[in-house]
Amino acid sequence: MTTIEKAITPDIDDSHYQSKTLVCDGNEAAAWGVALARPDVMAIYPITPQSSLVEYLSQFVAEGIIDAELMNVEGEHSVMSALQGAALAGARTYTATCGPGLAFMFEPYIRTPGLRLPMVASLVTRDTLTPQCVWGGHQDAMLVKEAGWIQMYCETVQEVLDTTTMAFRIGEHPDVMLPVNVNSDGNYLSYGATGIQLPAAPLVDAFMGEKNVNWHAALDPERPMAIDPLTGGAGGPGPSMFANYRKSQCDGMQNALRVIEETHKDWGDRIGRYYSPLVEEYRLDDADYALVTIGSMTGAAKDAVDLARDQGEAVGIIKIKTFRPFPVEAINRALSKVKAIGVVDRSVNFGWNCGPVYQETLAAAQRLQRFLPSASFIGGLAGSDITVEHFSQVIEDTAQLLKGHHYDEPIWINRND
Amino acid sequence: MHELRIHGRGGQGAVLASKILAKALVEEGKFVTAIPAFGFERRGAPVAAFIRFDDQEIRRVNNIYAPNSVLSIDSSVIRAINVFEGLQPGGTWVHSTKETKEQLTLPEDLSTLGLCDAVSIAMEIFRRPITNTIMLGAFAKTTGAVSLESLKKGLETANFRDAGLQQNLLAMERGYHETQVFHIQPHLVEAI
Amino acid sequence: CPHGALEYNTSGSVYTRIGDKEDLFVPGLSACQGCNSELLIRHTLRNVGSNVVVATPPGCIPGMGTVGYNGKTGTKVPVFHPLLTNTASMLAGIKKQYNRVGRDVTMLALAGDGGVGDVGFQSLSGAAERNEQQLFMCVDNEGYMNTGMQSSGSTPAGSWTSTTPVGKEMQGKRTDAKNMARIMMMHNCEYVATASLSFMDDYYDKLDKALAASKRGFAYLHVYAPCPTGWRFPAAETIEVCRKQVESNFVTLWEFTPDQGLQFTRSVDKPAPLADYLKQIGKYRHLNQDQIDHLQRRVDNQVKSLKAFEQTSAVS
Amino acid sequence: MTTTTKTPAPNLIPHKVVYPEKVPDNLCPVASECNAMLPGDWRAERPVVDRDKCVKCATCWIYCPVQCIVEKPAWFDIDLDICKGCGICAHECPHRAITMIEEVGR
Repeated sequence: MTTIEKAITPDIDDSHYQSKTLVCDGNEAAAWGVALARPDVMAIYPITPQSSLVEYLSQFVAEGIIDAELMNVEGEHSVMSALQGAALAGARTYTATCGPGLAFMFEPYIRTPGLRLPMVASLVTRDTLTPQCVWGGHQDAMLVKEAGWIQMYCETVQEVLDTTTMAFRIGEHPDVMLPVNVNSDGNYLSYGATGIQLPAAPLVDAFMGEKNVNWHAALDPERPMAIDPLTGGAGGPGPSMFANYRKSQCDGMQNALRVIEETHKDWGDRIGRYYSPLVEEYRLDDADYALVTIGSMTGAAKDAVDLARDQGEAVGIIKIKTFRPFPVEAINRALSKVKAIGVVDRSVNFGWNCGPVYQETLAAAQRLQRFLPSASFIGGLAGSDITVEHFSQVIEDTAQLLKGHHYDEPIWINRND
Repeated sequence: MHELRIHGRGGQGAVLASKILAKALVEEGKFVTAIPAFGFERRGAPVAAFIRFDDQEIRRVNNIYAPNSVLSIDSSVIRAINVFEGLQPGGTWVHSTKETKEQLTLPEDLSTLGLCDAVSIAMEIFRRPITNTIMLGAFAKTTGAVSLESLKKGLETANFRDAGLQQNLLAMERGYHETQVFHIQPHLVEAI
Repeated sequence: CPHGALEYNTSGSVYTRIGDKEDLFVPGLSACQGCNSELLIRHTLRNVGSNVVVATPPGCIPGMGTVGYNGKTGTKVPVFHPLLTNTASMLAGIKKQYNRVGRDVTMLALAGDGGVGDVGFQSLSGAAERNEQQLFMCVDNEGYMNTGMQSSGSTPAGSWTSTTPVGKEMQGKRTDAKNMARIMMMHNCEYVATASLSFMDDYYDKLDKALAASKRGFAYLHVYAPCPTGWRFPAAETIEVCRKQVESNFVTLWEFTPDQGLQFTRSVDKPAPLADYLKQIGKYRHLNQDQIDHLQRRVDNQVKSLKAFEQTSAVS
Repeated sequence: MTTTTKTPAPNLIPHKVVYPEKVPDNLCPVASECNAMLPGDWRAERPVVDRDKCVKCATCWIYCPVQCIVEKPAWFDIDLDICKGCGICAHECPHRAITMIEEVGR
């Protein structure tokens, strides 16, 4: 058994330790982000548009760039199950999935947060069936927003890399101990290539610090314990125990807001790239109204806002990066600056006939105790594009709110394309 | 900002070509985004890739609907789809073909045309009609938007086996030198 | 012959061998009276020892409190309550990490037939295909006995269960059980064997081999576990029912390795009539002659088929 | 930001996890304390061993699902705090040394 010897002298390409410019797409960027975090165990199963991500991971393992156990298992369900096992044995773990794969993974997926297992899973977002489709959209990620995973949406390929690495530290923070989804838009980010900076590995090693996976729950003969005994019921200690576990999980989620901010700050200080960790405000301070965006659509929205500003429109952008936990305070700080909002979703909320980001934003705004005129826009489903021209129309429609216009229904962006 | 659309057929390496071009442009200090049009990328089916480049940061992550130039790395793809769709007046077309300028139907407001018999070059070098790197050379020659040197560097970091790299470097060079450029009318729109 | 001299000697030798080893479950597990599964897991873990991670997917085994309840455990070794669907892949993940850090820890699954052959099958098949190093034990009580005796893929034709009841239009389960041990043999695992606790020497022998095999790759043990509660027979008769299963060839005892092929560990010649076995069990009480003949035919065919495998492997 | 220093991956070195003495009891459902429940009160009938007939063949021990058979100098006895009264021992004893009798009173 050579595992130990191999581990002490890792056979890793020196170039991996240097900062360099790469031209790559979001899936390769995610794989580099994983490489920098030095996972122990990765389990994978391919699914469009995530497939090239796990191909990159496999290639990195083949080339020795990543020294991790790679498990090519027979489906997403086993992906998440194997990772839970590995994490309970102390491993730093990673996978990526989306759409139907995420749906198939769901049963073990919803267990990871309750076990308080830090773990990172990229969601290369994909619209859900049916209609049958293989293209991007946020519906898959939105369907699991109540599963207890932290969710961060990336805007750029560079942000995919940086956020993927940061996600490990966020999840492993002792006050958090939760799994993290790093969401990148299928097609546009997954396959969109651009020039990015790969940070130097030693800087990232210093940033990552000690691995912190399973001090609370271990399947280790040196520390025998039962993990996940039946808990609950209506009598005895059950009800209070169950409630306390649940509350602690919610507390971890709330702690994550602080930890996400601290982690982004530290990343910026060490690596040199700063991001708005929760909510980004763009040209908002003197804005009358704002668009609320999420994910890669934001770039086109910024271009459209600049054009509108040139026309004298006082419009800005509130971009949500962290969607779970929902950054209520940060959102409300931004919302308090404007008189109306147009929220653009890349998915739908079936129950409320609007976008889920719209619904969440309004729920937060309710705490402002003032009426906020608003409109829900739905676009970019199943790989469709939300262009600068689309956003110019969104801006125009949102501006109508200031004139007293009211929208009873969501506005469908690509419906007449 | 310059917007380029590449047309080809599945299996010909149109998407790889867009990545090589992106690497070359980044090498020259440009900001670039390259997005493949997505559909069913089966061997033989018409495929497209979009590239934007600029001296300033590019924020939009969108497909391209009104390109400044069009590069068709396959001669027959013009029969399958309208490669000129949305092409800006005064735009550029770089095309892989044995035909002459006169034999082709050109859009009225086309400004620059580059023609390269890429298949013949490919058959000599690869013994197979692989034209993507040849046509990148043709694009560089026609537009001057990227240098041959940078393209070669972009090629070197792409994932080719050793022999493939040398062949492709030669192919790119020949594509560059064996492209005929026609300036049909003065530029109506200045492309960056 | 349940009371022969052979039996006498055998039980003594097992006790001599294993009697001093610690029972690694707490005394108070809430299995039914006469539970064959409780007997099985106590013997098993005693022999496996404490350097182990145990996974018990939903079913009677965690249901009897092995993973505990409201903060108290029923097992003295690391134990996890995985999903019904993912036991094999979850253990595979644990093993990968222990291999990575250079620790030799045994992975043991104690799963019911539903977690093995029904919803658990995909992860099991995948783990077997990848030859993951683990000992996967199927405790086959022919249905979902923990949740009220519903039918599973392992329930034999004709059986009464709560989802294959007996009435005017249906007389118990309409389709045959699948033979999971055979299916696992076709995965070419490091070791596959069937066992019955009425033949304890045979079981311990196979458990030892399976444990050794699990250090190299995937080992699968299929143990038949008659359930007095769900099958409707007196708790005191559990072992007798086990014995009759084997004596009638309803259950055959064999083992398989890729090199040796299939070998019977107890002769399948001159079996007792199946009807004698069926008579003893409440869930078969309603069977008509056609159903009994069908089951007898199936038993005979299974034996024929297994013998064919035995001969094939002997040739190769 | 370029550096050529090669540093070994911190978590590739075989690690021994240092577990904390105490874990918050509300973090995740785990249990390391054994359940002290004894099922002796489940019985309707109790086994009684005839010491003269017992030859210590261990058949009862082998087949007792709750493993409540205890070895005495000259016979095997039953731990009645644990015995659920299933009767397997009496049914299987080759020497008919165990009989089941009704539990009466406390």
